[in-house]
Parts: sequence; structure tokens; C-alpha cells
Amino acid sequence: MTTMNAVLAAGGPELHPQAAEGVQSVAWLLIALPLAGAAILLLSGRRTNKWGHLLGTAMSLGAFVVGLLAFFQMLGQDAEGRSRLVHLFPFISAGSLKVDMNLLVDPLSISFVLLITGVGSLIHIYSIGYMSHDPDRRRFFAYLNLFVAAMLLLVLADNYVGLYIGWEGVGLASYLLIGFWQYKPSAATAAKKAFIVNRVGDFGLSVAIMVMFATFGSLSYQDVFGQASQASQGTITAIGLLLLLGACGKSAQLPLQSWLLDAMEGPTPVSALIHAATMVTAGVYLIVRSHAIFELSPDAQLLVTIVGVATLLAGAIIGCAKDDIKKALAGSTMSQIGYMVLAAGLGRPGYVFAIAHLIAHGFFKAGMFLGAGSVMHAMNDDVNMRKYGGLRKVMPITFATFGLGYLAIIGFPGLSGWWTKDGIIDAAFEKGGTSGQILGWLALIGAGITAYYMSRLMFMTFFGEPRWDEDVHPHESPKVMTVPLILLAIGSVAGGAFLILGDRFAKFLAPVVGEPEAAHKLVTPYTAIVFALMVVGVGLAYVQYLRRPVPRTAPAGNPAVTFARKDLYGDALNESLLMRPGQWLTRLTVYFDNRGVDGLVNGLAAFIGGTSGRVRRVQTGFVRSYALSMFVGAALVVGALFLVRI
Amino acid sequence: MTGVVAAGAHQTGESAIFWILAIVSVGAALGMILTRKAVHSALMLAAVMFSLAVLYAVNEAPFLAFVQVIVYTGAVLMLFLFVVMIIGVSSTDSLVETIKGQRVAAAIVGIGFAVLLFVGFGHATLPKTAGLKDANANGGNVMGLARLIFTKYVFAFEVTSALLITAALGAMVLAHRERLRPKPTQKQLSKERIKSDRVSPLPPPGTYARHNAVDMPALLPDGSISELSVSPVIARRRTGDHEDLHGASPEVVAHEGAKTVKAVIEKPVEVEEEEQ
Amino acid sequence: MTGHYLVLSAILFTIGGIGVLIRRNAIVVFMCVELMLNATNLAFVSFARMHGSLDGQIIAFFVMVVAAAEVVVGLAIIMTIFRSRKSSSVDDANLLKY
Amino acid sequence: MLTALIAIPAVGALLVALLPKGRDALAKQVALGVTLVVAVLSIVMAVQFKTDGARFQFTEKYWWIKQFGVHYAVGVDGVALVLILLSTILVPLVVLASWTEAGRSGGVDTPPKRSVKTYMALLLSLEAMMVGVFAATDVFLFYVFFEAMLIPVYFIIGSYGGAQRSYAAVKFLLYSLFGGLLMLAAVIGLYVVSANAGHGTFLFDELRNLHIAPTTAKWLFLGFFIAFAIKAPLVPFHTWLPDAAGQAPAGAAVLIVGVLDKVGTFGMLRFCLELFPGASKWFTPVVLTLSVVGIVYGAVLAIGQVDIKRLIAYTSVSHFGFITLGIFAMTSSGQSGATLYMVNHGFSTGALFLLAGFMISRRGSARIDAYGGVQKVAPLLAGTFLVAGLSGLSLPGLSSFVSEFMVLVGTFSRYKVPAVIATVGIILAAIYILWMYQRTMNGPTAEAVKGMKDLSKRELIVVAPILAIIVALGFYPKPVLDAINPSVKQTLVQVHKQDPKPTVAEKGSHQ
Repeated sequence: MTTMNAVLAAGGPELHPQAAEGVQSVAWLLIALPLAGAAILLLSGRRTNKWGHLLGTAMSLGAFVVGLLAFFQMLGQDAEGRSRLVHLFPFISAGSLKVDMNLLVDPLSISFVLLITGVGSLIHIYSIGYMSHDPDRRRFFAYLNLFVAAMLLLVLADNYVGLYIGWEGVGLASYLLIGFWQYKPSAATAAKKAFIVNRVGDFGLSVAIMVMFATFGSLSYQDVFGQASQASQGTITAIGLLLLLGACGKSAQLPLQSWLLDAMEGPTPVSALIHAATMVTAGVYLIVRSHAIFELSPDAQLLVTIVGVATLLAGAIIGCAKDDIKKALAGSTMSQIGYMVLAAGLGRPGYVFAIAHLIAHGFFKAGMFLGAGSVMHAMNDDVNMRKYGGLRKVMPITFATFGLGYLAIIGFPGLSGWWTKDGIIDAAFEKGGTSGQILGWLALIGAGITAYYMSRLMFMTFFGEPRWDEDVHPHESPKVMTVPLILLAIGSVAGGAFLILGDRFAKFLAPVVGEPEAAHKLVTPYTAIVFALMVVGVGLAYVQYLRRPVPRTAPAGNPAVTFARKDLYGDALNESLLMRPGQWLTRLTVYFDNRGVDGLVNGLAAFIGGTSGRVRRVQTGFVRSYALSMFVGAALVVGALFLVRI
Repeated sequence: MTGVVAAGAHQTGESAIFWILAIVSVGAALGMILTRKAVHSALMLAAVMFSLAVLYAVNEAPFLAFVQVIVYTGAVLMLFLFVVMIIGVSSTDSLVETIKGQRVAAAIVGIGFAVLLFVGFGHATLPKTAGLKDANANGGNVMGLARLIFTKYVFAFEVTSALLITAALGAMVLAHRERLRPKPTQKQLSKERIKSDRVSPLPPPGTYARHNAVDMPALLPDGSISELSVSPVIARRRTGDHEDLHGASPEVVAHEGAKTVKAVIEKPVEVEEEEQ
Repeated sequence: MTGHYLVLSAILFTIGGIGVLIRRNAIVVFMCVELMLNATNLAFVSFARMHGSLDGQIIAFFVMVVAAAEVVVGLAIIMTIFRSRKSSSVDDANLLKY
Repeated sequence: MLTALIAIPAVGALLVALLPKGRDALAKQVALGVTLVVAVLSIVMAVQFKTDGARFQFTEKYWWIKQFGVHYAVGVDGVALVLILLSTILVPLVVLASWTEAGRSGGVDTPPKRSVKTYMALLLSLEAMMVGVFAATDVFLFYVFFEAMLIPVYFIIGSYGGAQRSYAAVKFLLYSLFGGLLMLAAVIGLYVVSANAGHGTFLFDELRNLHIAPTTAKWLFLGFFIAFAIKAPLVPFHTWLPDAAGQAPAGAAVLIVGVLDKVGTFGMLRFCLELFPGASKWFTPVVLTLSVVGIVYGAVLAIGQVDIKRLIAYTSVSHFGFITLGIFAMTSSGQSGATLYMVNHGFSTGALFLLAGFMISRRGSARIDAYGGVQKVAPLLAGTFLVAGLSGLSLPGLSSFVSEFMVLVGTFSRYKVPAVIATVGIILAAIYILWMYQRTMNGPTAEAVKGMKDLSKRELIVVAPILAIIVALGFYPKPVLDAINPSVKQTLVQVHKQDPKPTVAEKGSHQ
């Protein structure tokens, strides 16, 4: 009975997945293939240096194939039967705590599987070329495979523990890959920072899991969502906020955004795969997956939207000020994920757009990052856009693919970004009320800024006069790198339309997140405004960066520019609020432990030693003194005897 | 011994003896701890022991009284005197106390202890004296003791014998001086002597001196003082108060002796001639 | 009468004890110890008479024997010390200290 | 079976000690052989152990001192079994790890003090006692092993340790003896209570059913608890551990932190909780506070250390906070998790200490700032070190995560605030491990590190099994949990505690 109520309350998503059959029953292969790849590559040592990258790519492609087969099998099933459970093995059991390692293959997870393995495989292929000169290429592919495995576990798990394992697994892979060139202190620090900031988010996720277990007695999605409506409002809100904290850490949302920009220290394919297309979107996945909880708590949902909007603006502003091409793209990533989080917080109409935007973003942002990598390759790994310029002639393919991605992200009508982003903005306005208006307008402004900073990036890199260093001779990248670029560009162009037209994606996801109330209107009053703002943004950038020559050194900006260049003082804030007090606390504690706790112990020892040293003096060596004390003792004994007797 | 005397008379006689001997023994005991010379202390101790022996006798313990006299006053005290003589009969203790507060503390503790005992005795109710008439009845005091020693206390007695043997052995071991190098033979001694600066024997002390104590240096035939004649051990400890020197130090006396000798040396020829 | 003997015994014992405390000559100290032993013997003997039993005398006898043994060993020790240190003062033998 | 496990290493110790001087190689081979035999035997025992059988299996019971009711009684339940396995697996690896280090005492600056064979003999005798202490089911026998364990450790630290070895050894000994003294008093007290009840005994099974007056129980509990808290070590009794582990040779540090300290937490679970259920509940708030303080405090201290081995020791202080937290949360997942944590911590900290030891023996310094960029010259060392370190920060997929997760979830279902504060520990863990890793392994290669050799075959053989176990238990902890769960259930029955029901279910039942 209760489950039925829950089903009704949650809007009818399928809560009773059936056992998987066919290809889906071997869904574990999805994880096992790349994991095996990682294990083989890591354990085998130098022996596999020659063909290691091929193995890694093959494993990733293999997983993609399995994912595709599972996807096609799913298309053949009716809507109710699209959630399939793959039982693997019992993981933890103690008393009432029982966690099984099961996989859940449903439309939501399969969407992610395809994105991860698809884009992932392309990036693997690209990396063969990109990392060809690196002596540690084998290790790089091992880590990439490890990442793919962990990410797949994250999206495929049917419970929060499995998700958490994947969650931390991708964190580890991200740590390893950001710090891949660990001999650079900046890379090592960035890696560590990413992991630690992520851990802060994980703190939220862990506590959320504890609350769930204490509340529902189980950690599987099925049980938690099924009983969610019976828990108290406070508990649900608490879980929602804690999950949000976790999502903020992984998806670089305010206030845990600071690691993402530093993470660009990693090799560029990593930035494309992990820090643009897949891992950073895990937070969005978490929120959408836990929609049953968020829908029960409007407060939590509101906070999600606030975080989303704040981050989309912050990321966009940072993106405007960066001269480092990768950091500018990273700011853009933050901003775009802000859109997705906003959408995820908007409830049912938003989920579809959140995921759709996520997939579209996966394509165009990965494409642009890889394009940026191609450019860096040509420019001797220089990332400063002020030293680029006029590259469109020497790198036509890169320019074309990058340009398509660019048009997609700024929301040029017809391309992916236009479909999905407009959907999100519309959904924000549709939320209604003052909050809906505010969110909607802020998202609109964000779209305008996006157009500005992306155009700035585009113009500084590919247009204008060459501002290259003398020893730089740009050239187009090899085929192994350009082919993935082309494929991704196709996705950037067509993905959005494919998903949104005819509510195709909404219907596909309906078994998981529920049916939207109304069909999506393609053109709304806001469409025009978005387009207008986009034009304004592009125009501004044109005036600033194409009409006027770009100086090779960054001019001193006004305070606002400095503010944006310094990542909105996020690092400074962390440093002064957390790091410095933390260091002081650490020093203080060490001092306290050495002097206080240990000092107490040693002090006690010293006191006893000192006292003995003083008492020792009683042993004068004079027999007569001893005799005196004996005599005193005898007298005392006699006296005591009398006292007892009398 | 006392059994034959009537109770009343016995009481009076005994108290007379007691009071006399008590005063003597306490006086001697005090003297023992207050005199500066060890020999005097030993003699005072002898006095105490004699008094106690008599008191034992009065207390119907004739055997112990004799043992006291023979063993203590006889053997033990002799041993004391023997050691005193070896160590130096003339040495006296300094009366300056070296440990701070020792005397005051000793006095306080001693007096406190005595007071405690007196208070204890004062409070104790002693039963009427039973007397040893019955105990000594069967063959006298010695027989009574012997009976107890060889029956009830035989084990203790045997242990005591072991103790005595051990003590005797211990004393021997302690008093025995370990020889660190082999005893030199006569040959070695004579060789060493020939090699040394002086072949002839050392001059004996007191030769040609006016005083023949061991710590008086001898005068050589030419009238000079020979420090070699005095054993270095004694020379170091020379105190100098020989009573027959009337307070003069041995050096002064020796110098006077030297003058006399010189005077004699100046006229030897005449003397010889006269004699011849 | 026993009380008198006991008091005398106590006095002698105390004198002996004070002697041990204030005299520095090892031989005299020994004598004082002997005095203390004798004082206790007196007490034993008078108790024996009081109780009408010879046990007290036996104890006194044993005390004498032990005292004799003690004196022998003690004096031998004094001799040995004197031989190496040329002194019989108990204060001089104070090396066994802190 | 158990007696054999105790006797074989003990005999082996004698044998090694009696070997002629100068036969170092032979001593090492004999020691390795003996420990391998013991390891194999214990694995055989583990296979024969029936998880659904009686609580104590492989029991043996003989009179020892009949007058005082002292038995030689041994037996293992699931908890003891896994801990014995932990020790018997670690010891041969430690022997192998000490292959060349044993003769060298305290790194480079101090000359060798004692022979290799003495070291091996001490290790073997330590193994005998470790097995004994976990196997004892007679409280007195437990106490004897508990105290006797100190002796070999004292000599190992004191003779083969670093520059400050004598300070560390004495500190270790005094701390432990102080705790042991309190425990002895409590053990005697227990006997007296049982004797007053009519039947003086030290047998655990009989004492379990003994009724003890609440006040007495509290005092006896304190006696046991303080001894165990020193051993474990719980804040504020922890300061001996960094010194001991920092000064001890790496192999011995593995056993001190990995196994020896587990005796403390094992004792809390086995003796404190089961013998004094009432008192345990009474003291729970205090213990939970100490645990939580320990987790955060130990972690913060670890961040501030400049010496690698001391850092690892402080991380252990933090981890022991988790273990005690789980034990005193009195939920099945908390206690099972805590027990699993004991095992996992033994392996992961063991691996960390071993690898740190390998690294220190190359460079001759334990200071973190003496290193830098090791990964470039010794990738295997760095990689294995990273895996061990990640296990130390409880990365999911590695064994520590499972246990830490169970402890936290189990604690949260009864005590919310301590669990949440303890969770902060996972952030701090990331900081101390990764920061240390960054300072030693990453960055430009330091001048002094340039010639550093990578792990040798022997060293690889030492760490590989541990890392394999860490990964295996991280994904499939079921076998261990199956062994632990029944014993933990018994413990919970004894303290009359049930797992709290999910609040939803509770609400449902109210409706």
C-alpha cells in the first residue's frame, strides 16, 4: 500500500525494476572492460608501453558497444519495462545494513552510459595523438580507463553506496589525471586541491547516506524513493541539502567551485573528458536521480536553483576575464553546469532539459576543449590567447569544429545549445512567481555573457592578426586528433535538435523522471530576447577584440576585471577563511600535543624524577642518620602500639 | 640461692642491691657514652656488665650471671679492648658534632622513647612475681635451662651453633688480608736491597736521642736528625704529647739531643786519650 | 620489683641508643649496641622471674650468643675498614649514598 | 590447533635464538619458514571455521593454576579469527621486509647494536603472544599475554630503533605497564567478585554470566578500559604511539600499530562490553566524545607532522577513533564495521609503514621535506605508496572505506552528532595523506632523491599481497563480515541493545 502511495506521490516513475535480460544482464561488462584495461595497463608495467594506448581505447570502445547494444535492447522494451536490475553480488551486510552491488539500467543511466563511453572513446582516440610524445602515455590511458569505469559505476549503481564508490572513483581518477604531470608543483597542488574540495562535497554525500539509512533503513534507490513521502519534511530537506553539497563539490558549483579552474593543469583531453563532458556533470545526475527527494522539499529545490544561477553567472564572469584558453573554457563549463543545476532544481519540466543540455554540452564542450588542445599543440603548449590570433587559416579543421561548438554554446538558433538552453530559460520562467522571474532573467543575462566571452575567445584565437611567439609554427593536428573533433562537432550541431524535437528525449526519460505536464513549446517570447542578448554579446566582443588589436600583455583592468581575473576572489576567500586558520590550528594543535598532552606526561615523569632526586638526598651515607631514623621509627611503632592498646 | 631467705628480708636486701647497682650501671652507661677515649668506654661497659651480672643473679638466673661474666666481660670485652689497642689506644674522639642537629635529635628521640616506655610501664599492670622456685626445683637452674635448650629450643640451639661457626669463619675471612702478589723470597729481597740506595738497615728510632719512643727520630753519629728512623706511618700521626717531655715537641727535644751529641763529638779525643 | 628492673632496662636501652646516635667511633658504637642488648637481657631475665618460667632466660642466653657472633664479625669489619681507611669513624664510611 | 599456532612461533623463536652467532642468513630463513607455516596453518583454520557454528571454536581448556581457578583456555570467535589472520599474515611479510634492515639499526647514523637473529627471535616470540592474546578465553591468560607482549616490543624498539629509541621504548613500556597495572587490578577484582558469587573463575564464558553490582562494574570497566584505551590508543593516552612508531624499525612499527594496538580495541569489544554491559552503556557518552575528539584531533595533528612515520602514527590515532566510535555505537553495523576496520587498518597502515620504511632506508631520513619528486625516480614505490595512502584515507573501492562507512552509518543511526563530526575526518584524511604524498612524491625531483632505486623484487613481494588484500576486501568484504557478524550479534545480545529501526518504519508502526 505504502509503495503505491509513494508511486503516486512521486508522479509515477517506475519503482520496481525487473531483472535484466540479454545484453543488459551483462551490463557489468560496461564497468569491467575499462576496469580490466586499467588494471592490465597499471600492473603490466613497461611491457605494454607499445600497445597500451590501443588496449585502453579498445576497452573504452568495447564498453561503448555494450552500451549501444543495451540501449537498442531498451528501445525495444515498453516504457514500464525499461528499468532493469542486474544483480551482481552482496557487498555489505551487518545487522539491518544490507547493501548489494547491483546495477540499474534505465533510460537515465543509459543516456549517461552512451555519453560517457561515446565521448570517452572519442577522447581516447584523440589522446593517442595528443599524448604520443609523452613517455607515460600508457599510464595516462590506464587512468582514463579507470575514470571511465568509475564513472560508469557512478551512473549504473542502483544504490547510493555504489554511486558513492563511483563518485570517489572518478574523484581519484580526476586526481591522478590532473596531477598527471606531477613533477610540475602547480599540477600536483591542483590535483590535491581538487580532491580535497571534492571531499568536502563528499562529506555532504556521506552524511546524506547516513541520514537515508537512519530514516529508510535501506540505501537502494528503490527503497529510498519509495518511502520518501513518509519521512518528515525536515529530514527530506536535510537529505536534499546534503546531496546538494555533494553535487556542488563534484560539479564545481558555488561555493565549492575553486578547484575546477586549477584542474586545467591536467592534460587537455582530461579537461575535455572529466572536467567538461562527464565527471563534473555527476552532480546534475545526482540531483536528477534523487528527484523524488527534491520534489518533496521545495526549500531544497529552491536552493538548488539559487546555486545554479549563482554559479552560471560566476562562471560566465570568470570566463570573460581569462586569457588562458583552458581557464576561459573552464569558466564556461562552470557556467553551463550552473544552467543544468538550475534546470534540475526546477522540477519536472527541467529534468529533461538538464540532461539534454548535459549531453549537448558534453559534445560541444568536449569538442572545444579538444580543439583548444589542438591549438595548444600547434602553439607549443602555450595557453595564452593573447599570443594566438589568426589561426583559422593554418588550422582549418580545428577552426571549423571549434566554430561549430562555439555556435552551439552561444545558442545560435538550430544548434544544440539553442534547443537545450532555451528550454532551461523557458522552464525557469514557467516556474512562475517572483523567483521564476528572477531566475529566468538571470539565466537570460547569463546567456548574453556566454555569447560575449565565447566570442572573445573565438576572436582572440582564430581571427585578427597573428600574435605568435617567434619560434612558433602552427600546423594542423594529425587525423587521429581531427577525426574526433569532427565527430564531436556533428554532435554539437545535431544533438540538441535530435533530443528536443518532438519531445523525444522527454518521452524516453519519462519512466525515470516522470512525464512533463505539457509538450515543450519550441518558440516562446523569450526566444527572441535570448537571441537579442546573444547578438549584443557577440557584437560587444567584436568591437573589443576584432576591431581593435589585442595587446600581447593583458592591460591593467578596472577593479571589476581584476575581480573576475582572480576567480571572484574564491581562492583568496578560501585561503583566508579556511587555509590560513587551518594552518594555524594545525600548528597550535601540534604545539598543544607536544607541549600540552605530551608535556603533561613528560612533566609528570620529570616531577617524579625531580622528587626522587630530592628525596635521594636523605641517603646521606651517614650510618648515624639512618640509625636515627630507625630509632624514630621504633619509637613510632611503640607509640602506635600503645595508642592501639590504650 | 635466694629461696632460703624470708620474703620480707629478701625484698629489702634485693632493693638495696638493686638501687646500688642501678645507680652504678646507669652512671657507668652514661660515662661510657660520654668519655672521649674508647678504652675508658670499654671499662665503663665492663662496669655495667658486672652490675648486670649481679642483677641476673639476684633475679634467680645464676647460670646467666656467670655466662655474663665469662662471655661478656671476659671474652667480648677483651675482644673490644684488643681492637681498641690495634686501632690506637691514644686516639680520642673529637667532640664536635659533624651532622647538623644529630645530637639534639638524638636527645629528643631518646628521651621521647624513654618517656614512652615509662608511660607504658606505668600503665601496665604487672602480675605478682611468681619466682622461679618451681622451675629451678628439678635439679637447679642449670639443669632447668639445659632441659629447655635440648628439648624445646633444640632447633634454635643448633641454628645458633651454625651461626657461631659462620661468624667465626666470617671474622677470619674479613680479618685475613688477601695477598695481591707472591710473597718475595729472601733472594729477591736481598737483590732489591742491593739495588736500592741503602744497603744497610734503617737506623732504629730513638738511637742517641734522649727519648726512646717510636715516634722520636734517631740522631745520627754526626748529630743530625734522621727522619728515616721513624716509620712513615707513625711520623704522619705524630702527636707529640709525650708526658715525659713536659710539653716540648719531639723536634725540639731532638734538636736539644743533637746539641748534646755535637758537644760530645767535640771532645771525643780527650776522652779517648784519658781512657787510653 | 619487676617494674624497677624494667625501668632500669629501659633507661640503659635508651642510653645505649643515644650512644649509637652520637658517638662516631665505630668501636664505641658497638659497645653501645652491646649495652642495648644487655638492657633487653635484663628485661628478659626479670620477666622470666615474674612469670616463673625459664623461657626468658633461654632467650637471654640466645641473645648473648648472637651478640657474641655479631661482635666477632662486627669487629672484624671495623678492622678491615680501619686497615684501608686508617680511621674508625663511622662518619668517614659514607660513600654509600645518593 | 590454536595451541600449535602459539607454540610454533614460540619454539621457532627459541630455535632462532639458539642458532650460532654469525648465521644471520640461516636465522632469517628459519624465521621466514616458521612464520609461513603459521600463516598457512591459520588460513587452514580460517577455512575450517564455521560461520554458523558455535561462537567459540577450536576451543581447548586445561587447568593452569587450579588454586585460583586459572585455566589455559583458548578459542576463537569470528572477531578473534580475523585478527589472528591479520597477525599471522603480516608477520612473514614483516620478516621479509626486515631482510636487510634488521642488522642495521636506526637507519644510517647509528651503528648496528644487536644481531639479526635476536631481532628475528623477538619477532617470532611477539607473534606467539599476539596469537595468544587474541585466542585467550581466560581473562587471566589474556592478561598474561597482554603484558608479555610488551617485552619483545620493548627490546625491538630499544635495540633496533632510531636515534631516540630508548626514550621511545621506555615511554612505550611505562604507558603500557600503567595500563596493565590497572587491568591487573580489575582482573583480580573480577575474580573476587566471582569468588564472592560462589565460584571463583577467570573463564570468559562464566564471567559473562556473572552478575556484578553496578558500582563495582563501573570501576572494573574503568580498569579494563583505560588499559585498552592506552593500548588502542585513544586520545588523551596517545602520545606514546608517535614516539614508538616513529622510532621503531619499520617492520616492528607495522606490528605495533597494525596488530598490537588492535588488542586494545579487541579488548574493548570482547571484554569491556561483554563483561560489563551496564557500565559500558553508562560510559558510552564519554567514550564517544573521546573517539570523536580523537578522530579530528589525530587528523589535525597528522596534518602538522614533519616526520613520515609520526604522521602515519597520528593517522592511526584518528582511525582508532573510528574503531572505538563503532564499537560503542552499539549497533551491529557499527561494531562489525569497527572489527572490519581493525583488519583493514592493520593492512593499510601496515603497507604504509612498510613502504615508508623502504623509502626511509633508501634516503636515510624520515623527514618529509627530505623528499620530493620520488615518483619520477621510483614510480613503483610511489604508486604502491599512493594505493596504501588512499586506503588510509578510506577511498571507496579499497578496504578501509567499507569499514569506515559501516562505522559511520552504524553510529549515525543512534548518535547523530558524533557521526557527523566524525565524517569531517574524511576531509582531514584527504588533506593529510595527499599533502604528504604531494610533498614526498610529487614536484621536481629533489637532489638527494635522484639516485633512489625503485622497489626491489623482495620489497614488491612484501607489499603486493597486502595491496591485493586491500583491493579485494574493498570490493568483496563478505567473507570477513560473515565471520564477524555472529560474534558481534552475541555482543549486542549481551549488552541488550538492538539496532535502531529506521524512522520511517517506526512511524509506520505507530500508525
